[in-house]
Amino acid sequence: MQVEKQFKPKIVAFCCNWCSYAGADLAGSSRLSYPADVKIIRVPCSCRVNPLFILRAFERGADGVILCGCHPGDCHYSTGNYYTRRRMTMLFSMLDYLGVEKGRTRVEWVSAAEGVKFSTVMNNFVAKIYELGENVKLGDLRCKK
Amino acid sequence: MVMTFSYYPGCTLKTKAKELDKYARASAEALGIELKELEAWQCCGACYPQSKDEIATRLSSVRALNDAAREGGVLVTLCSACHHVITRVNRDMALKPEIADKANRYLEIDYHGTTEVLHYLTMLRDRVGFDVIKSKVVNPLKGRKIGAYYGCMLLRPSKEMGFDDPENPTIMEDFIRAIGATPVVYQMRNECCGGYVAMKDKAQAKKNVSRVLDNAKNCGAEELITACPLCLYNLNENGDKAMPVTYFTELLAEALGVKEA
Amino acid sequence: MHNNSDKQKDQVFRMTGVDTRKCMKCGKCSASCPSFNEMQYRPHQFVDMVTKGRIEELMASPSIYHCLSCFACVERCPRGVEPAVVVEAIRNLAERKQGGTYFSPDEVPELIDGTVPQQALVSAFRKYRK
Amino acid sequence: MQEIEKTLRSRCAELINNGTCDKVIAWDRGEFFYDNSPATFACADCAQKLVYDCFCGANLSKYLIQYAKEGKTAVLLKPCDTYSFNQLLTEHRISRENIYVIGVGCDGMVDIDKIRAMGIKGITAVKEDGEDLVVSTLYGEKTVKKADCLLEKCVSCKSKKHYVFDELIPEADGEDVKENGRFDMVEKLEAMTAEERFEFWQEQLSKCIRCNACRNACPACTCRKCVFDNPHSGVASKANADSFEEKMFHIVRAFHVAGRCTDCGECSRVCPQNIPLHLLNRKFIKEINEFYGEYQAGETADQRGPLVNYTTEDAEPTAVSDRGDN
Amino acid sequence: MQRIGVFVCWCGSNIAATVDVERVAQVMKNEPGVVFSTDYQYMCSEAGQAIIRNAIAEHKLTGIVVCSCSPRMHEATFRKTAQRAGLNPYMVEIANIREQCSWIHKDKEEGTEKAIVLARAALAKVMLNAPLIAGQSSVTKRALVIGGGIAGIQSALDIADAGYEVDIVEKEPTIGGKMSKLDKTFPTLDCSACILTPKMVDAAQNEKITLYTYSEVEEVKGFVGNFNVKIRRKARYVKEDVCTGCGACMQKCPSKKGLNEFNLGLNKRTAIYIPFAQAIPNVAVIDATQCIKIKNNKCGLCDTVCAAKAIDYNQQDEFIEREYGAIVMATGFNPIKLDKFNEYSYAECPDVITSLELERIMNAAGPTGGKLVKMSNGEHPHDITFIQCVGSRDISGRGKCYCSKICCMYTAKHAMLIRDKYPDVNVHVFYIDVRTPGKNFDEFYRRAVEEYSVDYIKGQVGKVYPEGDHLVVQGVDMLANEQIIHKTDMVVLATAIEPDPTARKIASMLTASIDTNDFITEAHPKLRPVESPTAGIFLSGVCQGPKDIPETVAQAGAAAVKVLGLLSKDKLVTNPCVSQSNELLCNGCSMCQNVCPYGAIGYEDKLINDHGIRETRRVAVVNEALCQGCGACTVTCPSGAMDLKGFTNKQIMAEVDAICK
Repeated sequence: MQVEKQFKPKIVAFCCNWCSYAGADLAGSSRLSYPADVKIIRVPCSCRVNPLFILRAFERGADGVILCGCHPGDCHYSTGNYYTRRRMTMLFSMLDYLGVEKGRTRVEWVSAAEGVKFSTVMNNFVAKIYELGENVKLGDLRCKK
Repeated sequence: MVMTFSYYPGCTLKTKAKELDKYARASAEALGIELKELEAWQCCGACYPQSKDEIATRLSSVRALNDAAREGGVLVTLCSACHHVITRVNRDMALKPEIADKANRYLEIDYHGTTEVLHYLTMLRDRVGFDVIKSKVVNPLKGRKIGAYYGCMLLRPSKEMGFDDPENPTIMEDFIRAIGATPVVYQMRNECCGGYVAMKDKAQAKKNVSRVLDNAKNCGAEELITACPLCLYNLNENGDKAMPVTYFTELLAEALGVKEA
Repeated sequence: MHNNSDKQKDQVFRMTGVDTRKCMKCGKCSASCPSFNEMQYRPHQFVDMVTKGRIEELMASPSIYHCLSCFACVERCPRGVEPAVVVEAIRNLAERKQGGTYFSPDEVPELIDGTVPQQALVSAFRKYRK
Repeated sequence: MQEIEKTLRSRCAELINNGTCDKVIAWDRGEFFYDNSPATFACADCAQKLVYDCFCGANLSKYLIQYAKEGKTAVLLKPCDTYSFNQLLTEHRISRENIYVIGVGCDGMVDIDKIRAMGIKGITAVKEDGEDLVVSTLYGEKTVKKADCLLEKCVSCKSKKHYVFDELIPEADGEDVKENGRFDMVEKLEAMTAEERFEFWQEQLSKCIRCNACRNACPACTCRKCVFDNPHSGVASKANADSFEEKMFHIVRAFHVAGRCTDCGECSRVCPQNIPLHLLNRKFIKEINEFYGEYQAGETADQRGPLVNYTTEDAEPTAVSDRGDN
Repeated sequence: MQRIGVFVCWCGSNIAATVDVERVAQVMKNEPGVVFSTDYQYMCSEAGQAIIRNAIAEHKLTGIVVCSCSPRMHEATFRKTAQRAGLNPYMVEIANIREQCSWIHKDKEEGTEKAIVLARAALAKVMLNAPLIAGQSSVTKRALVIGGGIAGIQSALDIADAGYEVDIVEKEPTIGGKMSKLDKTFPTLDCSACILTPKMVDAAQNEKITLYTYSEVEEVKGFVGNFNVKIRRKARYVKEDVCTGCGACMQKCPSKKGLNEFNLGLNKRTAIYIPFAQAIPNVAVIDATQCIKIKNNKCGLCDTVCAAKAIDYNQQDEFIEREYGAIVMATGFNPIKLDKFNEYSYAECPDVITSLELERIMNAAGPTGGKLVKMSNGEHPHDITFIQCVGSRDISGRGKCYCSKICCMYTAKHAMLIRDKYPDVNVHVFYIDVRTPGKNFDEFYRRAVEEYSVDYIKGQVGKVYPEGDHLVVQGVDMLANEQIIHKTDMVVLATAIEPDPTARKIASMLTASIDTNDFITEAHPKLRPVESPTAGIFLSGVCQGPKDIPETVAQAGAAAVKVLGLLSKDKLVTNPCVSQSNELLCNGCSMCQNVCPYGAIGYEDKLINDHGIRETRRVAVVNEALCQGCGACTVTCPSGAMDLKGFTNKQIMAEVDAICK
């Protein structure tokens, strides 16, 4: 007897090395749990994240992608996350314009001191992805009729 | 070459301040300027409504501005109050969509503050040139010590009026020099004479007026000029009447030799 | 009562667009005011009372008719608070209430002296009654 | 326009003769009367062959990158093309001193497909006649309104003013077109539900055959090597191997030109599948205008694009995600 | 082909309790590219590191993945381990299976699954790693200080004391800056000249310090450790090394109409002049706009009387170029212009003065010989009114939004000094708030009130105007709720201060960022307050923000220490994870240059051989010494010509792919 496989989302979290990755470490050392579906990729700065990476993740079957960086004004590289902010605003707007669920992408500013916030953010984001279910749209924009 | 501008005289200039208007027209003609009175204008409202939700009180100015926009885009004003109201309403139409939208919808027009509002004095300075005026003076008012009374309306708020330095204006002094007289700079020339309470609260008005007049006198002024009918009325009515106060256009006409024309 | 004062505060803000909390209480408005001595509440007090929601008191005060709208305070305020605009908003609130008229046509004849410019009457009507 | 064409021919010949330039980039007659194509004219006599009529939609500025490297080149630019020219200057892709810009007047270019769509068959020639077009066909002449046959990019023309030029033919320049309604369709899409939008784009993008015409015509897509052609980029793809790829291609392309796209409309004009690709770019332009202030790429040659700029008070990405769901 | 080793750490029970470490090691052993995989209780221990070292040698590993705690904890440790075993330290990747896995997940199955995915991602990345070598750059052992006020002098002295060469560039003919104009300093009331001039002399006599006065920075090239600076030495028309400073020329010069800059234009000076008696260098300078000889080729008296023959009317600006390892910005401040504050009648009334002008009037070497008089008629004033916050805390667009910080204290000082010297003079101060944080500051202000009976009035002034011989101040007393019309003899405006206008120009040359008020931005407002985000640029004094003398001196010393820390290094080790530009792909569009916060990207016209096509192209070149590796440029570049070493596009996408598999 085959049990229907339960939906386990694939979620990629890009975290900047100086704030958010450290925030994730703090969440870890404070034992603040969040679902194992989240896998973190460390980048030097949120501005290193090319929209291409996010699309790539969706292309390869990710159900959600979240990008975390230092709070605006606190960037280790002073201005990196300001560019991130504009780029991601544009990318999200485009995805929405194409009719893709908005909730699948998110940007959050998490400082190195915000372990609690990191955990909360991840819990919320994963809950949202469960709500949205499997990502079919991005893989399915081409008409297969 | 004759310069032509739309002209907004305002109601007071048709009644109690006829001299202001009459001499302005005569002088303009002498200077080769055609002032084309807007065909159908109404009272500007005389005081600018500062609250953003006062729309109706702005409409007559909008109408005048819109008419001027279709007639060459420059509107010359003369009375300080009209200039103040029309300039600021014009700015509202350009910069405050919440006001512009309502006004436009009500009047069924599409006006967005494109008209240039020019005070007669600014016109003299920037379009004619005080040096040109000087060259056209036939009857220089030599030896007359004249204080300019600016009042509030032309100068403030300077960010909106953009008329002159609000604390140390010079345009009227330059004008006085151009017509051959001696300007007397006194500190109260930009302080309020209390015109708005000239009727209801004479005591307050009198206090304000004497502050202006005393200062002008102490600084050596023998007469004052103004562009504002309300100031003129108030300075005369609530002052000691020792200091003659006239409209600047009257002196201009006198200097240009067209006063009696 | 508290709710009402909050509502009035909002109303004043909507009318003026002025955030009175920007005031740093330097008093430059009152230092510049030509009607200071005539006013029960001085310009700086106006600003402070609006911040605190004491608008009823201001509406009831004759001070709202003593402001000359000369904009000296607006011009000189280092914080962009525009006290004259605030005063006018409160005057508007008072006048918009029934019976809020400060200046009535019946008063006109006795004030007219033959030289009064139209402008004085028009502005008095515009400014002091609804 | 025939007048202009004549003036252009003689003026270009003159410019070559007097040494102002050694060649002119202009339009040449294509295979059909309606597909005038970019070409270089390197002698005074050849210049007599250049064409300027209502089928000169092609934006010539991009060709300067390749063809104006050496010598002095003259180029004919319509008002809308001048934005692209400035943008290329901004990006140091061309050098101003090597190029002589002749701004040519334009009152809209014609889309042959729109004439055909009116049911007119066997078209042999199209001539302008004031506001009308006289269409000669195998079956006689027909007259249609020119305004009904304009290219999409001309329907929503944003300016008739040249933003850069050395001389203008004719001498009088036009003005910006204030109410051009170019965001109307974007707004319409925005007003749809996400499902409807998805369906719209699914249908449109499914038509893509990855011919790369959009990329090749785009004056902003000027990379020496496109990431999609570069085997080392990790995203190379020559054809659409899986369902996601054409979408990725178009999103990434729109993103790469965001803040640089002048909205010249070439992408949609050249698309053989008639995909309204300009709607992707216009979406970015509209969002940039709304979030970061009005910005027109190529208005001048020294602008700092909105995506390589910031203010500390910029909107958060949540400004997009918190928008109400349609 | 890569040969990768995987090392899974138990971290005691920290990891092993929720992650089946053995299974992780087992699964990873079967991954392509992996030739060795094992687990151990404490990988970071010496024994654990030995396992890694041995495996590297034994299995000829080309790269390793360590599944352990956060890389922020032990990445450096394992890199060193790899290096000791002869492996390039950048061939190490960490899978964080403690903070991101075992510590936050309860379910062992789930934890193990995730640990495997993280290990696979790290593996995917390390497969694409390339050995990186940290770059080195040399350090020129010389510092440049821009600005010769107290901040610049102090920084230079401290640097020179440590034995390093340092040059000061000062745009005025003398060093000393604003402090040299002051009379007394708060809160101790010691004489400014008495404490400053010895420092000026020290600076002049220190053989490690070179002074370039009457000079400006013209151009800056290079980067940390290797700045190349072009300095313009403006023509003095007096040979600096010949002039003895005897002053004979000033006695004879017939052109006496130049405004005396040192006295803020309160009096006149001759065309040839020495700014003040203690000027350093004590050398004359000719004001070419006033000199009759230079203007009309007549006169020449100074040349005639100069025994040293130092005058040279034909002198031209000279340029010198020097190399520096570090640069200190000490460009200082100026009081703002008061042309937007005409309500105070500053322009019209000579008796309305700024506080800095009052310093000159009070100064024994000033225009009045230190006698407090009305500038209009030389009479003794009986009543003086101070107005504070003139242009400070002003968001109307006329002034500055910030508090200028020093005005409250110097106004208290002025009030007190006047009351002390002239007890007959009444002193009033209009204030908004009196801000006196600082050692002995509030006590000082209270003394002005309590001992010297200075009349402090809470409120501002609306208008100042002349009336007869007097001034009238119209202000408000907010506590009494009264409008005040006050007759006074002098009005002193505590004028806001702003960064010197040269700061903006120099900051852009140095690619140092400045804030909206033109103050230079710190690298970190709390933790790196004397450094600019641009490496090798340090901040001293008011160019960073308003501050008083002790704070300025403290910051100047701190900046000097930072400079010394840099200059004491023989080589600078640079982070190898920096951007690099692929010249074949680069379009030369400059977009990356726009987003680089460090000015690390330049453009060069280079001869490129692109598959046989040889042409000169404009291409981006990354200065590895300046690049900090943020990656902003990589995303901006549409062609993918910019990539970040250690975090390449392909590496990150490989991680993405591994996670999404």
